[in-house]
Amino acid sequence: MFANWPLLSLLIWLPILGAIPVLLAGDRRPDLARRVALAVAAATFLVSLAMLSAFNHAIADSIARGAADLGLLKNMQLQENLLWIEALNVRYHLGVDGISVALVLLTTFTSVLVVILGWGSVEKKVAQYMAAMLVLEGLMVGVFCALDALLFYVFFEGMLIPMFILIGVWGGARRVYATLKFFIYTFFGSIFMLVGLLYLYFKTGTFELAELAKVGLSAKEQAWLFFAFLIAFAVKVPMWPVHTWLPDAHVEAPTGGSVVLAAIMLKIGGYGFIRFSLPIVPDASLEYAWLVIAMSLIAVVYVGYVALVQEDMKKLIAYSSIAHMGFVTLGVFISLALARSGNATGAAVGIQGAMVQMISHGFVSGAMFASVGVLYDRMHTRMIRDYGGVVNTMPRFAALFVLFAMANCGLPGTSGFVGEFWVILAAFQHNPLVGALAAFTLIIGAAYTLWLVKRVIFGEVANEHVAELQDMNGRETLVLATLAAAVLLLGLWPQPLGNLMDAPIAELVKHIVISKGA
Amino acid sequence: MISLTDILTLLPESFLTLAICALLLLDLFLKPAQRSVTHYLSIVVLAVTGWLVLQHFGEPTAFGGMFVRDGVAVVLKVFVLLTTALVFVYARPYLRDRSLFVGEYYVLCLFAVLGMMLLVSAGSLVMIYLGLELLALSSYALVALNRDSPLSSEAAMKYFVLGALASGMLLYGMSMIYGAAGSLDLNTIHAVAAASTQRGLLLFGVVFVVVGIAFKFGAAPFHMWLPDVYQGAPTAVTVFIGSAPKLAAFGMAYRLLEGGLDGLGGHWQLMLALLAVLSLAIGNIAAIMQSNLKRMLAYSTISHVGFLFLGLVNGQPEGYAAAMFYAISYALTAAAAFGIILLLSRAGFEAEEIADYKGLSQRAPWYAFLMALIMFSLAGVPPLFGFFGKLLVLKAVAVPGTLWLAIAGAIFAIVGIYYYLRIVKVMYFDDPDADAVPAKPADAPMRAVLSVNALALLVLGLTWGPLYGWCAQAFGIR
Amino acid sequence: MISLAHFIVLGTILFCISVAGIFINRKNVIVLLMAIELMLLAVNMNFVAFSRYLGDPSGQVFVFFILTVAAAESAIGLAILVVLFRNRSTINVAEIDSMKG
Amino acid sequence: MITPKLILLVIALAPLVGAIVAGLFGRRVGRAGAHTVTIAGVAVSFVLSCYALYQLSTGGWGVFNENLYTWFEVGKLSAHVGFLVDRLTAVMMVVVTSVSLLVHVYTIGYMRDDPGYQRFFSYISLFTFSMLMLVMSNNFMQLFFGWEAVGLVSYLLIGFWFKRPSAIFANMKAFLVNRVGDFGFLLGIAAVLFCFGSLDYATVFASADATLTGRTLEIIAGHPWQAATVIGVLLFIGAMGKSAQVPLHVWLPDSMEGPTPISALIHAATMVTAGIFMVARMSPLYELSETALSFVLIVGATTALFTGLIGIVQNDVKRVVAYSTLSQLGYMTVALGVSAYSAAIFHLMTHAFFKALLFLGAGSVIIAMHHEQDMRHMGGLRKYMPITFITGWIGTLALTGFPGFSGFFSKDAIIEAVHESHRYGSGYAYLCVLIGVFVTALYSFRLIYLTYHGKERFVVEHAHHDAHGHARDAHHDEHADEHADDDHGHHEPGHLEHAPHESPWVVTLPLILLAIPSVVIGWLTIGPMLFGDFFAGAIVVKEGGPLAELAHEWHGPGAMVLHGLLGLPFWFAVAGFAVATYVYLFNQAIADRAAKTFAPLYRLLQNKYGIDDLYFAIFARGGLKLGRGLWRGGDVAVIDDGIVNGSAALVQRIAASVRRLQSGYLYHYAFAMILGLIVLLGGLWMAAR
Repeated sequence: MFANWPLLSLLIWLPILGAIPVLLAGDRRPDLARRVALAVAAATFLVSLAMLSAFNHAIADSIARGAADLGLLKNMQLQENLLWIEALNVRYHLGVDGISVALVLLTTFTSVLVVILGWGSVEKKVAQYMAAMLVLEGLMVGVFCALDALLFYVFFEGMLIPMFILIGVWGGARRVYATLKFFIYTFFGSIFMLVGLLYLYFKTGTFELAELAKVGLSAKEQAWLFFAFLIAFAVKVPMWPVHTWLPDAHVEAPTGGSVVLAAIMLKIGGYGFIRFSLPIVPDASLEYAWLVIAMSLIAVVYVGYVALVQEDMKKLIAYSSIAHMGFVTLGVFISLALARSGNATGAAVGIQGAMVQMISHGFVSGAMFASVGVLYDRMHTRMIRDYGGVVNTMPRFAALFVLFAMANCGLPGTSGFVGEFWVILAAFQHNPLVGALAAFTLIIGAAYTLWLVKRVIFGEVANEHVAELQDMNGRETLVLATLAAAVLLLGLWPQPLGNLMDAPIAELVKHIVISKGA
Repeated sequence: MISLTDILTLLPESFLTLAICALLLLDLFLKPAQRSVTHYLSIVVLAVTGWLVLQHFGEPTAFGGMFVRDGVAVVLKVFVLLTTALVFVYARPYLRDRSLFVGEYYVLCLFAVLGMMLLVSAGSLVMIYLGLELLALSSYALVALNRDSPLSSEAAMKYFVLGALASGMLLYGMSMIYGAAGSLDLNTIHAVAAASTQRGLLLFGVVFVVVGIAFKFGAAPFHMWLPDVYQGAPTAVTVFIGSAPKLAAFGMAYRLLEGGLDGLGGHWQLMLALLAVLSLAIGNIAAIMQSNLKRMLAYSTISHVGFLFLGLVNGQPEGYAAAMFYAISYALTAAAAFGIILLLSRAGFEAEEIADYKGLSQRAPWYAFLMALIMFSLAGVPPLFGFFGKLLVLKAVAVPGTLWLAIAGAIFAIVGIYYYLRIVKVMYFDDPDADAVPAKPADAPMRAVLSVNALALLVLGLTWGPLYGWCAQAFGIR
Repeated sequence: MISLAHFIVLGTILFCISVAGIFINRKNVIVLLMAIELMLLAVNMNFVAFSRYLGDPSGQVFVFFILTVAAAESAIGLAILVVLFRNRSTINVAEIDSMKG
Repeated sequence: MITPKLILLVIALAPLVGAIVAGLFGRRVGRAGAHTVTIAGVAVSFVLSCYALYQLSTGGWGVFNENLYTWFEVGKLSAHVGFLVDRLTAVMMVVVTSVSLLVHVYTIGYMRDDPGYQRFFSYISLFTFSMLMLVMSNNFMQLFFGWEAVGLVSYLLIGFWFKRPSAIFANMKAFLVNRVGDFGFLLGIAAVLFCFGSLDYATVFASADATLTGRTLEIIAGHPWQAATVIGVLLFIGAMGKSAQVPLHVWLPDSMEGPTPISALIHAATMVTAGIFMVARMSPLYELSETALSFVLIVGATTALFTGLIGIVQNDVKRVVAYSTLSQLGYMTVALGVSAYSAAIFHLMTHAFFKALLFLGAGSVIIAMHHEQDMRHMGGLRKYMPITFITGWIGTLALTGFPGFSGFFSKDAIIEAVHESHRYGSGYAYLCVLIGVFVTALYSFRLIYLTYHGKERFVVEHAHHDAHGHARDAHHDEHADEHADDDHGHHEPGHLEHAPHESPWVVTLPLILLAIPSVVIGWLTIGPMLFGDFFAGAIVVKEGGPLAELAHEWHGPGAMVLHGLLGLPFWFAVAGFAVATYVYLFNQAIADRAAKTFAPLYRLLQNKYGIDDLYFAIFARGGLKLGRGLWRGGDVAVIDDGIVNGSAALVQRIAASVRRLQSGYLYHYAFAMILGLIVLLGGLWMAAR
């Protein structure tokens, strides 16, 4: 029934414009602001559900409506294609395939939880906080829906502004350093992508992703473009060695900020690899796959060890995020290599793994940061040494925390397992040693996560502050329980997600096996 | 023989001239209390002139090609007039607070505008020189407007001497070109430059001409006057010379380089590329260390000039269109930026130190928000207006051959982002000092116009298509 | 017989002198003004010479304009000079450096 | 309509239901509710398992192999949840559920004072479920699921008393060491998928021969390895983790930090045998690689002997049993190594019963001694707790392989099989298992004597002994703390408030019920299991496996017993018995003197060959060092301070100098312009030439 609505525009603009009433509610009436924000976020989430329902049975009529031949993106649905800047033939072109749908849902879902989380933990400038969150949500949705490279870039960069404000205003002690680092790092990454896109425009005269995927490029051009994209997305993911902004940003960001950052923003990097690097410069991607694979493995092993020795919970989780995102990049590029070596199933497995890992990491890391936030709101410290024996005073919290920890070290039955399992299987097919190094996460991941649990959750009550802890209130329980449900659901019943993404992934695999050297 | 159509073609300029004289006379008989009359009248004058410009009376050229009225001229004039109008609105409270609220300000500005209008539609070297000098001389006087300020007078002196030097060089170059081409008429020069094989003299002249242009823009290494003048001049004047003249400068560059010396493209393009990179580097790097906002904006201007030049270096219509678009976007943004400074300043408080903006978001959230918009626009962060200017000029050079320029631009954009973010940081992340001067109740029209101006940066960011379309059309693209 | 070249060389020499005068002189602002005048005259010399050589009057017309503008320019220059002196009670070039960096 | 499928589903899910109820609604259903529902669940699945076993062994059912739920499907590859139930599985199911059931009952008594009562029941039921999923699986993916799930539950249960530092250290250690095993296991699965393109047992086993013979993998370029070997070894690494084989055995002794019922159920009877079961299940693959089997054989033999030796010097009653478990697992592994899979499973079964018995007995003693676990403070308990005492003896005889007891049959079969085998390493293995028999007897009887015989080495303080003589109730809460805070709370070792006494029936009943199979099960089942075709189809052995050899001189259990009396192992056992009797019953002093004379050896055994310390130094401390190095050196020093902040600082420095150019002097400005002009002219000049 929704198939003919401009659902995607709605998804993008509803939160962004919704920020205005929130701001009007003003910081002097925080509760009103919170309620309005929650209403907006919830509405957006409902719209995204509508999108999901429209998505499943919209294939037929999207073709019936004679959607432009999108080549690679032919399973794009719910398209909206307007001319934005005709002088440059820039289009306001939105559309979603399974991959985007999954990520959009993740975004809207997380945003609702984030708004709820901010309820208690943010006291100052509530309205502005909520507004920033909503704007951020809209822009992130936009990133996942944009089918025009320039539009994508605008959303991609636009996100930085609200996040910059979020970290800078509501952040911790070293927030200024952290937020500047975050902004400049990311800007540094993306500006080169912009140059690359402009070069592509010079070649094709359009920013349409589908067209860019079609254009033939010489090896040299591809190499240059590949690295332009690589910088942009590697910073975003983030991959070693351009990852150092993440721990700082996470540590200083307010809980909500960390959750959004970990749960959604990082995914944009992986999404970019799938949407840009692979389709547009497949040959260069293949040529330099070894590089990305190496970086990913370093992320898994090296960063794993670094995570082991962190004294700050958020830092530890931040590093573990980097390690887990390593699986995303690994999966994507492994699949490319497998696809080229004629192992279509293996390739599909790899990308599926990468995508599932993205979604799962969204839930898990989001949950972990939310949990730390719960503790932080009570103790106002993130230092592991200040905790110990939390289970004695917060049993309900402890139970959930252990669950998330287990998901974080990829225990079967939790979402954390699915992606890593597939990626490792695929990696082994590419090269057993790579598989082995990837599988090392089983050990190191468990090591840093469980050691964290041991020091924070278990043991005797460490000090009187811990002794005074109150268990979670209803709101916190709601958030964490919801995430826990998501984690388990995805772990035990991943098939729907797989079905959602099957078609586009198959398409992608079909596409990247064709060399486009010209 | 001067025909009626010539007059008709020149109607806007003629009207402006007469209006200025009338204003000058009128102002004599006004009591200081009635000064607002001058203010509003001059705005009306600008409006009427703008209307006339848009009417396209008469012929495309007049006075035997001395005066050209093509799309470029029209677009530039419109925005010169618009920017100036904004400037008048922003300047009024500032001038009033400092007993600088005198007719001369308006008259001088209007004369400068007249100079710019002539400059952008000049068809011969004489016209260029006259327009330029009319603009320059008025600017010198404006900078010295505040007769009791040591800084102003110093700035005026520096501006004057260097400006004179620059125009001297320009003239010298013109003389060479004249000698080589045997005519002052740009079309003739164009023809000669394209045809002649014996180019030594022409090239020699070109160098001096480029220097003259670079000075007018404030491109490194001819930028030295710019920071001092921006800082020293009363902000009400800085806002003027910081915005509109950039458009005129573009017009001048276009007339001379494209209209006149296109044939020598290969050479002046290389020079511009060099100047562009130098300006990007010096502007962005030096700005980082500034503690005075006006001075910081001055350096940022230099870096923006660098970007603007990127549009010119390929000598393609798209490039020119991009550069013009950039100039327009910059003029509007700069006007808004200085507007904020004017808005927050008051008698005895210039609000030009960056420290003065600490915790603005708490003292005056709305202004802080506007300023943040402006800063992000200057930094070139989408979806704001400034980004698309950068996008277009980068696009102009992101082609094989000049790709290195695009990359250089990108790198310095990264360097540049830092000091814009610093302003946002000061406004949003820092807490106000105890003795911070509270934001004064600004007078309504200024507040309204400024808000519109700043928000326009956002709106235009989403709907810049038509504007760019207009620019492109002016250069006959599609 | 004096050829065009001589005039151009003379003009160039004058120009160089004036330029040198601008950046070598560290004493008196007045000297700067004079140097500027000199520069304009050098240019005029070129124009006139070319115009004569090309047999095209427009160059000489330009010279008249330049002379006029030069007059206005020096007027403004002197005015600024006066203002400067009133504020600083000095016209020593080496002392007007309160804005730098 | 009751189908096998339905029954099997009930078997698997009944414990899960119990676990969920006890876990999530523990507070609502209360203690009684919790144990009722869980025991009911396990009982149901026990009964049905027996039914299933009966049906399968009488041919009522064929082999059940069905996918029940598609977990994930990508392209041609799909992962299911499904059951493969043949006799092998059925035996495992019965073992698991029966032991689990008895442990549930036992727990009522053992944990009655513990605040975490419901939680405990929920955990053990959850464990039962996971273990059933593991053994009933019909594909590798689900196998790994169960594999990790039991690991998780074991983690939770070892750390059940989460206030004890030692406990939460032990559970982390257990999980991590297991993860090392899983690392190999997962790669093994990946290799299987790589070679077969499928994860289903049926498909894989069916095409095993065709696919793997001659197939090689190049893990290190230029070194093609036999695929079967790679798969076998990788999978077995997993087994080494779960079944605590050297060198991954270090976690099992520490796991004794968990409550005793867990030690019996998880760390003796069932979970630790998962590895054995897995290898037996994979026999079609293992049969293809001599190398892998030799590897298994040697690892197993080493474990069997050397962990046993440590048992001799332990004083903690539970740890002795733990080390004997290690050594027995070694025996099973040895059996696998010589392709006597059914012998391994047979020993697995018997061991499950008598080891559970021993553990529960130990637990009963511990209750009596108020959580005193040190044997040096026990002795002479036989007159206080007769049932525990007798069952203890039965268990010990079974363990030491006294002819006629279950242990005898299984262990003797293994030793004979090794003797028959000609596989590389079988000589070494034979030596190890023989000496192992002696060692086993030695530490087992040492345990018996130190605990039940000799004079009492504890003092009973009648300090606040209340009239009824039944002080238990008075001390509920006290015991509660004892569980909670450190080992034996406030009173120093060897001092009890009141005399030890026999445990309640919920504790003794399981002992008795376990004692029965410990005696008879071997006699009854050895025939079909080892020498019959009971496991036909489930376990594949190439022609001429050692058991086949043995089958020739098989004349029924009675004959075997007689033959056993003359066999070498028996006399080794007797020797062990004799030594133990002499030393620990009559002449304690010798032990101490021996300890002194062989001090180095003693110390070596005391600190378990130093392996734990070694691991701790290398992996724990080394890992932290490495991490700190990478962090401080790599991230902070090079990337952040060096590149990121460094470049920022560089720009700042340049900016400072650029700034100085703007000197404020007119003539400098002018000069700059001239310079620019000259540069342009020069450039032009260059271009012109």
